[in-house]
Amino acid sequence: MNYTIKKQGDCLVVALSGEVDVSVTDSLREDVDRALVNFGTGNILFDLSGVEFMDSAGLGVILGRYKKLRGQGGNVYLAGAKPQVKKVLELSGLLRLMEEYPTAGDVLGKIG
Amino acid sequence: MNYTIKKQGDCLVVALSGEVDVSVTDSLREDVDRALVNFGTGNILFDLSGVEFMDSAGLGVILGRYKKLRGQGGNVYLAGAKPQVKKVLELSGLLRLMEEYPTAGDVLGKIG
Amino acid sequence: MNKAVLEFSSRAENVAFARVAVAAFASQLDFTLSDLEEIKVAVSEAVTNAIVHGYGNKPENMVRLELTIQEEYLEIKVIDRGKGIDDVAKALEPAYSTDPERMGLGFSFMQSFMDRFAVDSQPGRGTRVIMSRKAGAPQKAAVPDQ
Amino acid sequence: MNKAVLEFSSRAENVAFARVAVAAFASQLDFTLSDLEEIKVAVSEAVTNAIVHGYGNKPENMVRLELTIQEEYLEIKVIDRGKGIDDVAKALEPAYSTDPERMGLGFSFMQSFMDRFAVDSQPGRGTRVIMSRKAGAPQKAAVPDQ
Ligand SMILES: Nc1ncnc2c1ncn2[C@@H]1O[C@H](COP(=O)(O)OP(=O)(O)O)[C@@H](O)[C@H]1O
Ligand SMILES: Nc1ncnc2c1ncn2[C@@H]1O[C@H](COP(=O)(O)OP(=O)(O)O)[C@@H](O)[C@H]1O
Repeated sequence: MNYTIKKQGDCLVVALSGEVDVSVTDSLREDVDRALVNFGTGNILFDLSGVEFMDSAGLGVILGRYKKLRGQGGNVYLAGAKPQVKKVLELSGLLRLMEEYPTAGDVLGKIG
Repeated sequence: MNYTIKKQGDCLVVALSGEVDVSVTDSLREDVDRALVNFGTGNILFDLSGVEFMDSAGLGVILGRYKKLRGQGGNVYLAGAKPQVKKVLELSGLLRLMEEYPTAGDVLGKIG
Repeated sequence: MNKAVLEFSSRAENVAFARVAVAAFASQLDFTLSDLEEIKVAVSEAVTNAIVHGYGNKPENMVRLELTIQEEYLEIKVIDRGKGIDDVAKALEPAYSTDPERMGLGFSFMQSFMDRFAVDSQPGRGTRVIMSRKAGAPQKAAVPDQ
Repeated sequence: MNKAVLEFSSRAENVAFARVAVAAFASQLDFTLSDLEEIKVAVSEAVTNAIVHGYGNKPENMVRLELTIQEEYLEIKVIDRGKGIDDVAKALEPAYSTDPERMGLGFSFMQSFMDRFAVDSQPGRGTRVIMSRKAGAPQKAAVPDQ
């Protein structure tokens, strides 16, 4: 599991790859929260196109960031989930809270 | 692990794929020996281009067929081994007994 | 019948090991790749629970998996000797979690992705999750009915 | 330190399971893909020996693997409670086999692909192969020196 975090416009783009489980969620959560403060952005885009596996630990990081940003008027977007990842996103109910797009470019085009 | 056995010219072409270990060597050995009888061929070409893993059980099938055919004036050729397979072929000494070519076509072109 | 037992340190990096090992064992049955992905999620949730809740993330304990293949069935037991669950019925409720950073969906995912599911827990003694899935069986309804 | 134990039925189809599981555990260290291929060959040879020689291909026995990661070292023990080896020195000779269809190279491959290697066997009681490899260590000479 690897991730990169960068700012594009008013959006923090968090690109995840590999397997997202409890072995990485603590550091991922801390790094995203720190970047939110440092970059002063109000939205997050999780680019999931490189994710091969995600369980509820990974979903918990996404939902936690969503709750935090919604409280401040920001938003969380999802992009590029593969079928196996989309299945857990759907089953968890996250797709009823957040918008999901085929690619990161789709999201940036829309909100940029 | 899958394999196909067919005759081309005076050569039995045995194309292996996947992982060649003790779980398949008994049936592979029997099928090759039966095909040698049925097709009445004097040479075998093992096409290893699809093999992802081979241990000494797989090498044993090759060496066994080599001993058998050499006794009858025939020969065994190897083709297409990936680096990890080539390593065990070398280490076992089989490459000092048999010729190994980049592709099955190279062998058939030479002996055909 | 084919059996395998795995026991490993209660470390977060072993969750991936458990997933891969179970998928490798399960692949002896006629599961599709999508089935195997679902089984991996169920295993990941149960093993994570053992490590995080059962053992409170202390790495020196052992998590035990017992795998059985019988006819078309894969059975998976995930066992810890950790703190146990006081109220199993409550723990099984979707979105219930004792940890605010977690989703409370672990048990729901196990139930969604496996054909049979049961939890047996004794406070102070540990937890045993038993789940099984039939190769080739259709996936159950997405919403767990527990 | 990270530990894992695998125990499984002495069936030929579990040799692949053992390889995949060991590689998944080993991948926590900094091994290259080529290193992992070599470790898989060593595991495959030792587990095959336990099933074929130790248990004479009878499927109802159990093979045990004990895996330990400590600092940069992976240690693998492969244990059977089968028939044991009468003359270990002879068994270690390259090309020596008690089975005419086999190469007699299993122990040579284990020695070539691992940094440390030892066999401990008692006739009638079983065999224990202990091997270890350092992550990032150069491969040993191709010709085993046993
Ligand atoms: N192995 C276990 N040992 C102790 N408590 C557990 C165990 N598994 C689950 N629990 C309890 O059940 C609750 C619900 O579990 P689950 O549905 O997997 O959600 P989550 O893990 O996200 O909290 C947990 O929050 C925890 O309190
Ligand atoms: N686990 C074991 N139990 C009993 N005998 C064994 C075991 N492992 C190896 N041996 C004996 O040692 C010999 C050499 O083993 P090896 O070098 O792996 O070659 P091979 O397996 O090809 O025969 C075997 O033929 C067998 O007689």
